Amino acid sequence: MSRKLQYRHAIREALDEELARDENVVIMGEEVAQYNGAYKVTEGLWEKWGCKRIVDTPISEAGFIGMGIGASMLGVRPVMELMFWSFHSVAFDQLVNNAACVRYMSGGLINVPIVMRGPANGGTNVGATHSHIPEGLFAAFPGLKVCAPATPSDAKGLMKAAIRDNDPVYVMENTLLYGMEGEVPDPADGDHVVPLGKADVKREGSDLSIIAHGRSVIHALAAAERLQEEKGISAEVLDLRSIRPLDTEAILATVRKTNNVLLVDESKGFGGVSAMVSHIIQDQAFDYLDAPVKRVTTIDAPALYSPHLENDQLPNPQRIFDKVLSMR
Amino acid sequence: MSRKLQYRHAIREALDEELARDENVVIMGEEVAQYNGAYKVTEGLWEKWGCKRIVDTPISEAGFIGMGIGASMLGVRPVMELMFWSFHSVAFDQLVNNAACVRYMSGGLINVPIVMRGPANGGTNVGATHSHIPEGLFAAFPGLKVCAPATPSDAKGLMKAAIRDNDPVYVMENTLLYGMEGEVPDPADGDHVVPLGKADVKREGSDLSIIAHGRSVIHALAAAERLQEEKGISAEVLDLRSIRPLDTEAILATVRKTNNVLLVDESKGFGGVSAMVSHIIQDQAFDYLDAPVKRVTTIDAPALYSPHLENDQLPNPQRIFDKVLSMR
Amino acid sequence: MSFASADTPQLDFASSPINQSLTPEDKIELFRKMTRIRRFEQASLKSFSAGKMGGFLHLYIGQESVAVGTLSLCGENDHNITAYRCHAHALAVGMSMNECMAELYGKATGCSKGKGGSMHFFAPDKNFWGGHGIVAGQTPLGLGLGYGLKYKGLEGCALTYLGDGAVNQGAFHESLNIAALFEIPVVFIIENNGYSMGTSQKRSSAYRGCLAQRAEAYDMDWDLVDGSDVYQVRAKAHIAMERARKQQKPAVLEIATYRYYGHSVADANAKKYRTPEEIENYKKNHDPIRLWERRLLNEGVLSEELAKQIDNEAKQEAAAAVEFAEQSPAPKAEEIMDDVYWETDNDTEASKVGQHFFND
Amino acid sequence: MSFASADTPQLDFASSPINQSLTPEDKIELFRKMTRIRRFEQASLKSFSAGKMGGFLHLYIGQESVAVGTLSLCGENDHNITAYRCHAHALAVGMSMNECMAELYGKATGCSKGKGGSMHFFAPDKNFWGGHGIVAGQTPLGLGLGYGLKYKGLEGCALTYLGDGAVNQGAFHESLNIAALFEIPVVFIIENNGYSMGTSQKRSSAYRGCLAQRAEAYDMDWDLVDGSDVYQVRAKAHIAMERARKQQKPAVLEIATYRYYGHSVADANAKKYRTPEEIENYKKNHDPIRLWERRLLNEGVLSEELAKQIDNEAKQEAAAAVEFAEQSPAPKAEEIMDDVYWETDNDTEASKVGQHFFND
Ligand SMILES: Cc1ncc(C[n+]2csc(CCOP(=O)(O)OP(=O)(O)O)c2C)c(N)n1
Ligand SMILES: Cc1ncc(C[n+]2csc(CCOP(=O)(O)OP(=O)(O)O)c2C)c(N)n1
Ligand SMILES: [Mg+2]
Ligand SMILES: [Mg+2]
Repeated sequence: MSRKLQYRHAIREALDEELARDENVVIMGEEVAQYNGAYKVTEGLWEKWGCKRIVDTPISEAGFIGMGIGASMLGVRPVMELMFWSFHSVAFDQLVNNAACVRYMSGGLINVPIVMRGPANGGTNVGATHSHIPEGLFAAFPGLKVCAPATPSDAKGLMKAAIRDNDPVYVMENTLLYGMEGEVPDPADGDHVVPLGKADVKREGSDLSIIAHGRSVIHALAAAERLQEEKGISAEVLDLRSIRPLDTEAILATVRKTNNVLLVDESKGFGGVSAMVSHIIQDQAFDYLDAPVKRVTTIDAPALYSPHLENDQLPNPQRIFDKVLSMR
Repeated sequence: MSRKLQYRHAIREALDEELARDENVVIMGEEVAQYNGAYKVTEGLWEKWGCKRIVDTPISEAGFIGMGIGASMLGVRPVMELMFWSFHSVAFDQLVNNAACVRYMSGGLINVPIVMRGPANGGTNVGATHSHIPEGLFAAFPGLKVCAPATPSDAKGLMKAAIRDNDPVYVMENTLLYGMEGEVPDPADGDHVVPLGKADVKREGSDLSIIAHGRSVIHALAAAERLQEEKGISAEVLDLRSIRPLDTEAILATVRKTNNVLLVDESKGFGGVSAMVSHIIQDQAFDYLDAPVKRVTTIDAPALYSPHLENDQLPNPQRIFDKVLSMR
Repeated sequence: MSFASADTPQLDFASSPINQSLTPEDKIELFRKMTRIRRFEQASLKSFSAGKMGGFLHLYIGQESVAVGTLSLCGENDHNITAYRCHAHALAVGMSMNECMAELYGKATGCSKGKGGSMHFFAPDKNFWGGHGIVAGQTPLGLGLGYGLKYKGLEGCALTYLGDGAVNQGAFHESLNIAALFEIPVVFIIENNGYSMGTSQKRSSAYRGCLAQRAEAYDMDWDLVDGSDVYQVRAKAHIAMERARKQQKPAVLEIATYRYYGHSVADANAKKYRTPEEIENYKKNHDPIRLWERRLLNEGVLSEELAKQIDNEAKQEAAAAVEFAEQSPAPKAEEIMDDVYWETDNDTEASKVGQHFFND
Repeated sequence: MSFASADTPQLDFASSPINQSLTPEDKIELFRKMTRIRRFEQASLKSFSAGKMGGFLHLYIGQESVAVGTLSLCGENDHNITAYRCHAHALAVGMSMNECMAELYGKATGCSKGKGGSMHFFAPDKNFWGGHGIVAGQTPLGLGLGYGLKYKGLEGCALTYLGDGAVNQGAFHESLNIAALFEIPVVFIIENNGYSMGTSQKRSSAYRGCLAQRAEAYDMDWDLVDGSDVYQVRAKAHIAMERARKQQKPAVLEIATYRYYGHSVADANAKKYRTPEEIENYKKNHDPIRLWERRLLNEGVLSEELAKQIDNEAKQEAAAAVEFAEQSPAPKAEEIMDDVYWETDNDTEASKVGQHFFND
């Protein structure tokens, strides 16, 4: 049995279940408790679990995230909310040195079972400082794990996997998906955990592979429908779900199947997850490629504000559709 | 006429000349003045130019780099030293939001003529926190420019271009190159400026192209010599010099010439400059490639300390040599 | 300087020299500025609610005396910078309602061509350096404006605004230390409206007497100001600004104020974390515009009619700005990559070397 | 709490209860620990000069009383964390000279298997959480250790060391505010050796009486300690630690101390930014080991012979550690990717899904 849940409620259910499962799980962040979360992901949890388990912090990302990391070294399992992932910029040292390197620098004596979560996306008219897309940035640091769920079901399952993981996992959510509904398995049917490192074919196809993660998956699916209907092009859509660990096998499998690849990535053009995936594909499936790996990325400028234009800057179904046609 | 100068002295000469050329140029950073710089790049400048032009700062990277950005908006042209580029982690917000986005967010009303410079490299046995390689990381932010000189001559020329540029330029130097000597044009023969965005063929070759930047260029040249001598393989070595703007033309030219590419990049395997260059090559020179673009990157773990092993983790002539042979 | 002085409310700052020097026109102008800000914010709220703009909208209503009072003291060489609650500062330095409203609408005629949005207004020609979205991220920039003034040998100061929640960001503390150590002419102004989003001051900050007192840690001057009294705001800010300009001494001012609306217009909890009584009390007894109006009426500077007229004009001006914004064209997709680099915008030699932009 | 009290040196802290409880053996053990640290550092300096190790070497010589005095107060539930000048803390908590020296040599037998190096020693089993290279980056972690203690309901505290230059990092201030606000049992210990690299305290920090006094900004307790007096270090640290353990109240202690060598062994300017007289004066009149030795001699607890013997043993132990390190194997290239992820190290189910490492 499954039910329809909003993406945000799926995450909340994951948090709630893990709070119940393990008394060391604690939720921390700005406005997560009494305010119920800036995006209502943690709504009701403070009332249910109280001040010890759900903790409001001052606007001190370096301080409270470092605090979470320190506590995790002692066995607490903090789930830290960044109100926006964009605010990583003021906590970067804690995120890429302390969380990522302490295990290594100690020769494996320490582990950091912490989750950092929050929305990481453009498209909400909040401008450059609030619209960073840091999946690729953090995945570049060995010691970290990164995932970016595109559906309510994956959001719940990956969140639970992240909390149970004994390494730092950075979960990149999406404010524009929070309200999206989708089927999520019923808890009565057992624990719904989606392992990190497992991609998901969200749509089968044979003419080309569109590989994406996060909200770009939704765009890719929309474009694929239109391609099928209007042009008879059969696009397979692979949702990476997890960026590190990365499901390289699934990537190669779809490439071998369709021999044509389009990557969709909300990152800017220089780098991003897609540049890495492109490199892997040409490296490991060179002979299977009929044509270069192409990408649709965010048009290369800081995120702009204007509601009239922001969607044009980002990957969207139209841009994907056009790009696919230009590849024929 | 040219003279032999150490890389560090070439940079110092650039700073000295620009201090003389423009009274708005000011050098700031930890220990840059009275201490003469942790790596002696700024040696003698404080004595010559005094406290107004050469400024010691507290250990407050977010504070003083933000200060430099603010001052640059008013027309001061600060050249900020990060004692290690690794310390970007505590100033990240200033580096990627304020420096990179203020022009955009103001619709072009403001510009930020600032240089951030310092060493960005592994290989000095200082461990994970001090050995980050952030060229690719910063090049991913539109609004920023990034370069990484490999020789004294380029170090001087790029530094002067960076200081004269009216956008923020991040110059990635290398502690292991500071003592390296090389020919640098004599100031008497005119201003030595190397424009950003221009790669340099450091060695002609015909069998394959090794594309690198920073100290990896030196390794690539060493490997190329050995490949020629021992195996009769003629490797062309292209030094990117500038990461953003990037000399895509020069990259494509060497690929079209040799049809085989090895990228050498001190970044870790996920991402880095090389993943991007790889993507560009397969995208724009797909039909010229005889084989996949290959890479030598830093073995994928946080930087380790041990002097016995650190060189093995990094790209080095041996690894490049072996990789080229494995590509035949 | 001593503890947050409980007696300040009793003092009459009308008599301080900087206020004595105000002409009746000046006083009316202060009233007009505050009124215009309030009417602008109300109009933007209406447009926001009608779905005409996106993102966030952080209203300044209730705090008008802070921006207007302090910025009224600025001369040619005084610069200023603030956070995302920036519309008031923009209007106070003389930006037009049109360019501001058009920016909220994301139009090409906006002050940032629609690229910045509500949190990112700028007018360097008016010494206003934004409008910044990252909490306290602007404080080192403000320090840098002061540094630039000193470097260039200009007698001026940099007003750097931040919120009561922003004081807990590390960048602010780094800035305080450098300001004091280097003797930078910067005045940090904490606009203390009691809350950072839904978190009261007490739940976000540990402190002794008040937040400004943290300046003592850096041996820096500070003062606490009643924001509902324009005279007091001006008198105390003037002292700090003069010390900055003349003696290159930084300071922290904490100005007690209040916002009537939620943190942003999207703040669904605005009436949960604060009691209705608290909000009502401020509106009734501490509203800076009403208090100033009453004051000027008492002084005989303002008449009821003139006040009404000014208010009507402000309303009309805001309505016209809405009209202007609605009629204005949206920015064009071809312009997305403008305004990224000075060099490419100006088509310089440097901009022609190498690939600056990366789009497949 | 009042101003940096000029009278503290005159007080005799031997009589404070925590010192009264020391047995003669305890006192000798303190002497032994400090001596061992000094001898270890001297031996490592020699090896460094002989080119046997790489990177940085930040010697603790001159500061021994700080680590030894404070860490001697730690019980089962007290944790500690420091910066890169970490060898003393490591030895003081009971790590062996062998594993420490081998780490400096980058050997597989090192405490971090040669992966951490001089700045990154760890012994979680001894409640020692490093060894951290980024200035003040460890301070939020220390706060988190205290948070963890409180969360788990354990009566203990987290000693969090930092330097006098580190106090100007934002992360430290964020930590102070949270510590006070959340009532976290953490004691921040500023090891004030007067310099951050070549920059004197006066050139890097603005402050009132002393650096610790910045705690007042957060309404937090603080104290100033003469680091050359082990009794005083213990007495004052004990008060702060008890307050943290029993009342969950954080504090800042500033311990005045001195380093005899340069910032690191590579510091070519060590004798330029400090006068030879200043260094000599400290060595002659304030050396914590010599003063403690004299004190114990006076108390009749120690004899000249025993002191000599302890010193000789420490020297031999250090020499043996050098021998051990030299004989130890280097880590292997195959192990570079070990210790990155707990899951892959433990070959768990999770580790088998997806590609964790990226090498062409
Ligand atoms: C670094 C960072 N963290 C969090 C936020 C989200 N945020 C925006 S405003 C705000 C509250 C700030 O409160 P305060 O400083 O009191 O200013 P006010 O909104 O009251 O003017 C928060 C948490 C942000 N923009 N930047
Ligand atoms: C964020 C950061 N900036 C700069 C450095 C380089 N650095 C290492 S130690 C140091 C001086 C620190 O002085 P202090 O805090 O007084 O400690 P001490 O060395 O005296 O023990 C500097 C500048 C660093 N490691 N991290
Ligand atoms: Mg506030
Ligand atoms: Mg020091």
